[in-house]
Amino acid sequence: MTEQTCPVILAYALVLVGTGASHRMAGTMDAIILQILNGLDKGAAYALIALGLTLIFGTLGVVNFAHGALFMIGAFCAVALQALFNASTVTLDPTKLDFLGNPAKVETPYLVSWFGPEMGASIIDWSVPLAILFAFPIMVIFGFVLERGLIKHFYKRPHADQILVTFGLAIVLQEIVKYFFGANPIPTSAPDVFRGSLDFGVWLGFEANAIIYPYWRLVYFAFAALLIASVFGFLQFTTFGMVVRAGMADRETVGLLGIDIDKRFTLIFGLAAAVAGLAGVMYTPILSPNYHMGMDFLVLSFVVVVVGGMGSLPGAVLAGFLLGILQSFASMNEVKSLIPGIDQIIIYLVAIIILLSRPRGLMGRKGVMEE
Amino acid sequence: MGILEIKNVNKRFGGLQALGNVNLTVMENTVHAIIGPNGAGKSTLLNCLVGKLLPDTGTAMFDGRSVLGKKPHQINQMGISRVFQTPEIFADLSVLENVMIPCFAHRDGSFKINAMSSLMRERDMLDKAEHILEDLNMADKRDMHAGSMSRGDKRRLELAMCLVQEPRLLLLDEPTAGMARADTNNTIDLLKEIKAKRDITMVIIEHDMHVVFSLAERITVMAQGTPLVEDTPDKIKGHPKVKEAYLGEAA
Amino acid sequence: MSNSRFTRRGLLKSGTLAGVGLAMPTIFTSRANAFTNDPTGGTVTLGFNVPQTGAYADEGADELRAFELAVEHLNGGGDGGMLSTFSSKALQGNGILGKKVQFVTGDTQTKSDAARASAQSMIQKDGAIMISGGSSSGVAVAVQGLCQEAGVIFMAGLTHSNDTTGKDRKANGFRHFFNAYMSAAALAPVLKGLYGSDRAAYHLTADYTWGWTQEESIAAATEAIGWSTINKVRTPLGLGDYSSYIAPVLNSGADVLILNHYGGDMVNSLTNAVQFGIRDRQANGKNFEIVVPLYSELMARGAGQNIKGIPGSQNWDWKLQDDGTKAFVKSFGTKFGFPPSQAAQTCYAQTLLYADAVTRAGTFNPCGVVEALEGFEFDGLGNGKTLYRAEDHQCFKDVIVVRGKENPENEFDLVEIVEVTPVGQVTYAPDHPMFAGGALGACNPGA
Amino acid sequence: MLGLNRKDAILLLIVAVLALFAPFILNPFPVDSALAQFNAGYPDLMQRFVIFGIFAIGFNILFGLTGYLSFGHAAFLGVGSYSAVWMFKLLSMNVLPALVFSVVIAGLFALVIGYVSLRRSGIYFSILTLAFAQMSFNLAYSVLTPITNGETGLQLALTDPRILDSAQVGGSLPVTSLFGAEMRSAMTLDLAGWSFTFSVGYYLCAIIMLIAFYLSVRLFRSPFGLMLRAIKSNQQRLNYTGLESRPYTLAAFVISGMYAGLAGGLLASMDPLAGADRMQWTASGEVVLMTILGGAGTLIGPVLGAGFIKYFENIFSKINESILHQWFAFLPDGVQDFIVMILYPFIGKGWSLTLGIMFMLVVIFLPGGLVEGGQRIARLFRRTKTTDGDVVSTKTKPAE
Repeated sequence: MTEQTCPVILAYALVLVGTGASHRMAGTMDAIILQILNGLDKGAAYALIALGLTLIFGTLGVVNFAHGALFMIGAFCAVALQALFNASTVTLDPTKLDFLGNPAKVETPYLVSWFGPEMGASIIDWSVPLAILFAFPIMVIFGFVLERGLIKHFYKRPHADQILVTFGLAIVLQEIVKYFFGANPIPTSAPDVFRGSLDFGVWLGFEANAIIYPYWRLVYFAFAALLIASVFGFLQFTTFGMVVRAGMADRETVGLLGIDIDKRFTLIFGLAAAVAGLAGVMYTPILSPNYHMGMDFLVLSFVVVVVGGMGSLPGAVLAGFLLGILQSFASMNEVKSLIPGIDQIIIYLVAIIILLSRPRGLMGRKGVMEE
Repeated sequence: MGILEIKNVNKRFGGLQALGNVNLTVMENTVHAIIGPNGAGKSTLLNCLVGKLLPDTGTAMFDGRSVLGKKPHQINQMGISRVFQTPEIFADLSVLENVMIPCFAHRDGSFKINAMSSLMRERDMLDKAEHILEDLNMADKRDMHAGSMSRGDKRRLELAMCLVQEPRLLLLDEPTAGMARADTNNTIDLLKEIKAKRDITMVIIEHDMHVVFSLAERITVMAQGTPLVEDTPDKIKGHPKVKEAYLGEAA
Repeated sequence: MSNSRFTRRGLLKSGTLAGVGLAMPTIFTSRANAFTNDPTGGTVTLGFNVPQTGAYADEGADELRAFELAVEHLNGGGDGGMLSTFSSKALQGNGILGKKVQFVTGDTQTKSDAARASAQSMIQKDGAIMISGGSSSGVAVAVQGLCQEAGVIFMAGLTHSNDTTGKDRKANGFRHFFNAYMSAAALAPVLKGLYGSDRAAYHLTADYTWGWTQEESIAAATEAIGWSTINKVRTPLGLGDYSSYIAPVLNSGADVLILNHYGGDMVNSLTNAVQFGIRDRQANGKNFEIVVPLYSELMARGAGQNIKGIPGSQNWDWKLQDDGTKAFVKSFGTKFGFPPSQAAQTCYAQTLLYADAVTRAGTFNPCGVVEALEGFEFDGLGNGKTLYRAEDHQCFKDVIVVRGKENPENEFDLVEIVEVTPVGQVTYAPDHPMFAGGALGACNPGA
Repeated sequence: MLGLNRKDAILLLIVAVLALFAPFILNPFPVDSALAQFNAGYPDLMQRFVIFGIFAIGFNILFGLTGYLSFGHAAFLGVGSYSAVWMFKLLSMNVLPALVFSVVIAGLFALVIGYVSLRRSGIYFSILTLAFAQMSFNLAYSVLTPITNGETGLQLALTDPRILDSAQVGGSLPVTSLFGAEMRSAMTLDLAGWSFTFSVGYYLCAIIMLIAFYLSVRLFRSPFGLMLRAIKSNQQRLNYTGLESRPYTLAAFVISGMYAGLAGGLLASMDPLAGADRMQWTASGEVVLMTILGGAGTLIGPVLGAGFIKYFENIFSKINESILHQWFAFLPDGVQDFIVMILYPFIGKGWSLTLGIMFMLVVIFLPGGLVEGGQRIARLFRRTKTTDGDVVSTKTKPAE
């Protein structure tokens, strides 16, 4: 039964693509390429979130409902940095009036007064990429504190208790963010260099406007690929990574070998938090951050992890891309007109099909989180 | 005619011949031990008998009915009970509840919704469960949390759970594995006592020769997936093939 | 607070009580109230039901500020705000009918269920005689239905769907805010002026009832000015990333993208669309344009620079220059430090309108209030001359067409007013097909 | 009594007394006192307490006994509500056929979803149920609008056929009733400064909850309940004991789905509106939280958890800044402002922050949920050796 899965998924994808093709032959190829691009981009986001989640699942055995909140905190690191860069001196300009008829306040960012208008403005302009440097240490430390202060006490507790405590934590984190930043989405734009889009189609011989893709999304994809590769590299080529992988395979044995698992678990949690946080930072120009974005991603990230298979890092990445691409195809008009509402449920439908045809997801191992 | 007749059973795992042409007959009301070095196929054979594995070819008849292709619960309902290497009990439940579950399974079959009857009204079942606990000297532990008992007691409880169903065939998978000598002896005594009190057939898979020779009436020696010899304990002791199987590898 | 606090549809049948196992002691008082929550003490309680959690929490917070301000003004506090510009002079600043106004607040969570629970608690526990607020049409319709059943007045907050005063209209419910049809009717001529009459539109629509009525309205209005409709695509709710819906737009043969989204959905879809460079490119030899039929200040703030130059419609804007608006902006701005949103204005106006209707009717009885509001013409609440139409309890007033400002002077200066479309252009017949299928029914005083 | 042992009978009696006297118990403060804000004894909230209690009791039959964590139970609640409202629209405003119909439909729905989902266990099962529920929610919100009325939720209309209730009331919508007793009707009892409301709807819900609770106690103490607990403990042993676990888990799943359907039907009977939000994953998550918070696997825990969460949602969310100022009006201005400033983030729109903190505190300090808290208090008072309340998992005696 299990061997049938890949063909099943492929066939499903082909049906989706095929329905598109049969409807409108002309312009289908570019639409497909466009949706593959979209799918890769979506998939990159899903994979990044799922990667950290499955790392925590696989090594620590903790069902972390606060993982989406970590993603959100990362995004708000970018917001906070942007606010920090925009910290201003306020002067009153009597020539202008504000809406109440009082002299208008003129705000000059410190950066502008320190570095001059051009340099200052371009630093502010680059706040999102710069936020990576800012967010990384914050997220790692945040992860450490969280693991030491809370999560470590829950390794031996039932999954239900883990769900309750991490869900409570997620609520608390998002409410704190809401208290300081409000509920409204906050615009955070990519640097000016990356505004606008690239006309891919022209390169491939299509007419103009056929396949365009925003620069920032290409940057995001490259960034995600790099981050995924570094996590894999880290786990593959360092002693630390070796122990972690061994721990994912058989926690008890590794514990018996006299290796201090505790410290490594803390580090793993910090790493997972950092991956989620960086994913959040880079996602802000695509999705204006708001305090509940973590919850919005929570369900999806669990679906991705489980479809990929519990405790499998490559599985999570594969599932992320697979679901991203299928979701993109399902939102094509040609497909939607054939199966109304398919784009609403495609993720869940695919999850059901995969879980029924492969008992442990795409690449899951037997016995992990099955009881 | 034996109560259990295994004929020409073969099982391959990829390139490995786990069972090769196994023929084995277990006579009713005997204690039949299967011994052999690691990888001899003892556990594979057992797993075929309880429905966990399906052999590639061959037949296995229990009391004239085939057990192959049936699910574990169906095989149990036919009258075959199994004891695991590490005692498998319901660790979260009390000792009495542990024993009542097989009672109900024995009475009601594999599935029945009796959601509105009360456990404490099930007098027959309670009596039966308490009786078997007394029988195995566990009456004082009936309200204990099963998971918190010693390993020896867990083994005893597991046996109680099997025996309360009055099985005709009891399969024991290394019942003394990992036990201290004293516990092992207790278990041997217990099994002897059980055998003495009732008509039951036992098939024991065992490493420990002390256990085997204390209990078994017939012994089958397996090596590399095939039975080499079958005979009484006395004859087996000096059999050259057995020596070869055990010592040859060592030498 | 009053001690009469609950709907009593006649006396209980004694059989039911016996079934519950209680005898009826004489201590049960049977106060003969004419209507639900008749305020008997020196105070009257209003219920303000706004989203306090979820995506619209900030909008809800702004509504709450406006309610607070309105109550302050009704009780004679502050500078009186629009009380001084309101054409009806019935309100004296001494509460309502001499009773001091109190209010209770609740959280709709922008979910029909939670909103109804919250409204129920205001009616049953706090004795609220009027419920107002809300930031979505689903909630408005659900709470309006509840108020009709319970016998209190519902003064809708921000709700833009045609259904609220269309197929789901209720006798006890009133809407001051404009609706999708009005948005479309006001926008179409402006769009024609901006982009000409030879345009092809591509709709992305939030896949729920408000989105559908918005899409239906704007498509009909743009087709009436000669535009063609290339495609109408429904997008799932709460989708963060709209890329797969936006990517095909450029090459679809359309040259205008109409985003029938609101709130966070709109912020994301617009941000995505701008990111895809839609507005930098050309189609059919024309510049590609984006239209957002329903604008709000908070959405504009969330979308940041992406709204520059994008047209849409509003119920009201703080930059209007009439006396009512000026008075309101001044008292709101002085108290809170920033200008009010259109959600705040509609909630403030609704509270005043309710209080005024009670005062003119001389009773809190919902049926009296309904009578006083039906066909009521007024001015001075920021929207110019306005009519509360009797047939569907919808306000008819001018609609503001705006577009995102290119060079905002401050963080509140996000949109510029393009045109104030006179009320005549946005008026429709009560039985217009887009509003058909509903009936007000009779007013319900609850007793 | 009623086929229960003494301890269970006492528990049932306590629950019955609490439920029947809830209008008094939940309104401890006089109407005009500052603390009246904390009164929860108004019909709508009391109804919610018991209805979500039913939902959680049902969920606990699946999760507490078999350990299968369904993350899609809200789908059955939603289906129950839609079924009930459709009965009101098509047949009659009598709640009885509506409740029966909602239980049956939810049961069928659960049978289908359970049959598929129970092919997997552990987290894979959870995700399967989640996927089914989210699909139902998304479709109900959009494509299925003709059946569900989408975002707004399914409502009654004046034009509904209602075959059995031929006599239509003029301009207003008919009211749900049980053979003439209207769900909305209520009596108020004024005693000195207190005011207590007794509503027909609440008592119907309370009685149904008591029946549901009684049935769940019976189920917990039955051989069937024992088998379900055995599944949670050791499925392998169960299979080798001659029992098939799948039919048992499926039966538990369907029963708990029917409980959810009943709760959904009751929600619609009290307030005839069925919104799609009821099926969202957050609603499924809520019942999981209720059960764990109260104490999974215990009889009374889920009901406590349901009450706890609904109390925060409805009472804390309504405390606003001006109420805080009223409370602390006796303090000097500066101190008053300071205290209000400290408390403000935790009330009103911050109610979910408080709830989140409570979740964490409970799970950190009371690993067995609220029930364990109750036991600890009881132990303090009794100062005797532990008797384990009604925690079934450890030392329950099936016989006396």
